[in-house]
Amino acid sequence: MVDPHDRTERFELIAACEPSALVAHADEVVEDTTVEVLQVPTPQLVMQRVVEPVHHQPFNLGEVVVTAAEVALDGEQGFAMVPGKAEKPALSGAVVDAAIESGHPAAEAMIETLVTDATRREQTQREQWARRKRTAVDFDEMEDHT
Amino acid sequence: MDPVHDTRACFRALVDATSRPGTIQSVAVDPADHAVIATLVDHEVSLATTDDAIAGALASEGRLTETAPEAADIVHATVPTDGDVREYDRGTLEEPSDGATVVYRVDSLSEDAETAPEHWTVLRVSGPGVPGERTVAIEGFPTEEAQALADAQSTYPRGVDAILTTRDRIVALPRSVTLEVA
Amino acid sequence: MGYVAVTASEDVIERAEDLFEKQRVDGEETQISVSQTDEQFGRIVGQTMSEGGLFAPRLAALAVKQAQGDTAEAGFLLRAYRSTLERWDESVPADPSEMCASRRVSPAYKDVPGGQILGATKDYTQRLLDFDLLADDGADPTESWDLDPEDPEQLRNVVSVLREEGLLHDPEDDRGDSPEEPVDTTREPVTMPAERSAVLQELARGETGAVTALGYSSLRGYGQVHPTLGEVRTGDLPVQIEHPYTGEAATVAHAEVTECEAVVPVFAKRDDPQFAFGYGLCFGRNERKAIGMSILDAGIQLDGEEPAESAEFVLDVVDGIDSFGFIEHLKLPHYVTFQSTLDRIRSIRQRKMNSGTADAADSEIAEASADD
Amino acid sequence: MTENRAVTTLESDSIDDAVAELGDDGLSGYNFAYLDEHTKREVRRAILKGIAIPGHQVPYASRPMPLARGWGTGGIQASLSLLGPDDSFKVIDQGADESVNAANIRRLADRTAGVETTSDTTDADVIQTRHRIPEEVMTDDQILVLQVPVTDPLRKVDGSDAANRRRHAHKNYGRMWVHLYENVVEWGEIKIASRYPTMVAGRYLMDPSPIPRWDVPKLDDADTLFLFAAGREARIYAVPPHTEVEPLAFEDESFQVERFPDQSCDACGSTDTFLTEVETDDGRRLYSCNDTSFCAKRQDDPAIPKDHHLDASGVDWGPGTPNEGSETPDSEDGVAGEPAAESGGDER
Repeated sequence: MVDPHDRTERFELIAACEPSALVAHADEVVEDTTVEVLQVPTPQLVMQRVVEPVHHQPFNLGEVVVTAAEVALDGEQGFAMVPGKAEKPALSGAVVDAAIESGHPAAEAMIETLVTDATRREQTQREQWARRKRTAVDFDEMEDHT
Repeated sequence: MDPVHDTRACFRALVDATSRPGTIQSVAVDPADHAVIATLVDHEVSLATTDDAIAGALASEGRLTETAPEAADIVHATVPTDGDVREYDRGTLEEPSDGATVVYRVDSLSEDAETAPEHWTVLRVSGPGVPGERTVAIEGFPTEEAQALADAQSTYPRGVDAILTTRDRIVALPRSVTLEVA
Repeated sequence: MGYVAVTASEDVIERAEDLFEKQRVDGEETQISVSQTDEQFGRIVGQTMSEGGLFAPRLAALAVKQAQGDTAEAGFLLRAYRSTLERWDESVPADPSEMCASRRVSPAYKDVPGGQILGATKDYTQRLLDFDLLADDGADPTESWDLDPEDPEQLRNVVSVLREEGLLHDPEDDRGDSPEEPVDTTREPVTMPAERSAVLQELARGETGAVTALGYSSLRGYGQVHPTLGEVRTGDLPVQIEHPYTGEAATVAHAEVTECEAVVPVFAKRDDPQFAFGYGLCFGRNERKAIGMSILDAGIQLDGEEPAESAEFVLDVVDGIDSFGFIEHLKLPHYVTFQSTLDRIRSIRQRKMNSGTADAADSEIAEASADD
Repeated sequence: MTENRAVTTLESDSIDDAVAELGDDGLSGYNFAYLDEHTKREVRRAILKGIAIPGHQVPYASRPMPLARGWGTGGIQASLSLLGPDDSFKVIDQGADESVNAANIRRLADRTAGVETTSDTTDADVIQTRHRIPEEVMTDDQILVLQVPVTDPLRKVDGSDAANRRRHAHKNYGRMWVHLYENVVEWGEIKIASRYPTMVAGRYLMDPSPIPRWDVPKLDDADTLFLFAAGREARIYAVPPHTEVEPLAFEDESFQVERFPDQSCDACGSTDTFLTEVETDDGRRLYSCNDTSFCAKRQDDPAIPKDHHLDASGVDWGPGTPNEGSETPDSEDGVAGEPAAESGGDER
């Protein structure tokens, strides 16, 4: 099961979460709490490094666009990074990260959203995998047809 | 030092100095060696320096890769190298531009060799960028160091390139020129 | 022959740009949206990302829409945008077998561990135009499938199987744990001889047609590489960073990729014939590019005589932004250089005239002007 | 690497407003002169090493630009790393300020660096050019940035850069000499039109970019600095001021510039500038000055010399500059080490 209190896991849940849900939660917080922005949400690049299986040679595959942001809420820092050029979800994610860390009143609802979002994604993945397994084939079987 | 405009102005001074070896150019920042290093150094090149101020400033921006002088792309010589410049990286025949840039801090620079005090070193400079010959007088740059630098530049195109700095002024002695201690 | 200086101030070229935009918005149909482009033209969006060297699906869809479907132009738009972004950091090095596979076939091993999973492919169909699509938009044919959802498996890479059977020479220094720093061709100039990490990166951002054609040239007889493919795989590769607070590896995104290994028998060592391997990996669903990459990687390692086996030839011609840019630069005015060429030709022709061999002059002129 | 800790306290009470408050996103937030500081450092280091090793091609991490490769991306990276707010920038293509690509490059520099642009050679601090060196003499406080399609002169004789790098390393230019010799044997003269191979400071063979032979003598022992920048091939090289630049030629077959026998500019009457042929609508073929900004000055004052803006007298810039009034251009000077042969090809 996912654990939104674990900092790294929470980061992953926020990164994969439905952006509009993040923004909704962050709107609530920004309304009634002072939020300090430590890092303005800006699109940046992560160079994807891969270790290829043949000679274990690391190489740079290419860059991935992400948007990172960092805030502080009552002295508690929050950091988030989301895929693509997405300033609003990144800022919201940082606010959610800080809110949960600092036990903001809205934290419970945020955790609830992160968990249900994760469960939904897992279910989709399991269905996806089942559909793909339906195309697993034994080549002998193929030969009989042709 | 404004990271954009002062850096650019310092770069233009370096271009003029390197294009016209032996001429004195001014930079907008004192001390000039800090300006030159801040203009040229980031994590793509290695730096050798004993000056914690500049090292700290670069490190805070993730722009510092420190190595020993012999292996460094840029060497900050706050004092003469006592001939070590002969050992610095001169690049290879195929890629001479890998040769080091040595940023010297000296006491004074003057284009007027005649009136220079006795203990100053006077260099005669000739070659690309110099119509005929230029002389430059330097305090805080012993003749032995000048000779060592000339040796380090004697295997052209392999060699090091030197920038001499004092207060807010610089002189460039690229490897392409011929140096003679007057 | 009139070579008039093309005079155009800023507003003329702006009007030309507007005309190009008008082409896109002309027509009765409603505008195709970026989301539609992203969802329905996944292959062209994937190709644009791999050729631009930048994984950003929505931005790539925007580039495809803006470029009216021209992938070279779209890739170029992505690369120019990339230049305005700073780099956060390198990712945590990824092991491609960690990808959640959406498709995996192994031509080398019939009963490969984890099975042959066709996934979404049209490989085994007849390519017949579906005229129904003229009228309606089609529906999800898998809706009626009854599924028993199960956790996705991580599929072992065929290379590990071959390694167990001793058919893959174990890389002496298993660089898995202490990989020396790979070259980054976006930040360092590539000089020959190129390191393999530079070759792999440049192939990954190479133009699909060029990589395919060069790979095919080896199969077609201009090279010694006619591989058996270890496997071809598509899936979502986790993109991980080092979390700034916890320092642990944390997944920020998934990048759809296509991977391929080419297995090439090498009988170099008389007593111990073994396999040489080529590797291919690129963003997006692009199997012919991944396969082409693996053939070129193998060919370059074997360092044969053919063009497709020379790292310098391949890296010089495979970048789509370079090739499209320079071949189209010929459209730019060249009347100064042409005037200079006229001067040479007239001078040579005059010299020939003077030495009484006028007719020979014509043939030589063709050859002379070929130089510039 | 989180940037320096500029902390701003959010005023707005919604994420939408917050992002707007924190600054514009996307294109309007350009760096000064488009390039980020890291890229400028990379280009600047290469420029300085290029000046220190005249004629040597210095590799650098050329950055993709919003301009197609082969359309001046090297030139624009060099110009943008040089240009400051108080610099004046001139851009020409085929000698013309109004040419399409020059207009596009000026637009980029203007939009991202707010640089003042000019079409007057004598007024510009930095000039970016494709295929021409201006007719008016450039001074020691100007820099000419030349766009470069092919960086290596040896490419004419060997396609492999790896092999050519070794030749440059050991100053082994035999193959080029053989190529020139074969030219002379087959055609009676060297048939290279533009990109004429030149020896810089007696050490490096250099490709001066596709400038006509007319402009090559201007590189030798000049007051100004010449920077050659290739974007696609990611190399920068330089000819410092007062540096010897000698076109390769044989004793008996001297370096020939383009000639425009009995022709003069239809607009200003010049006979000492590089001309290009123009065909009028009614089929007449006539010649006109290629350097349009200087031609405009000559139209106002036909006798204006190329060094009018200098206090020095006597022009030492480029070939065949007659003393006032004389008709046929005299022999080209400024060609190092070559007896000023009778200008060839006149027997036409």
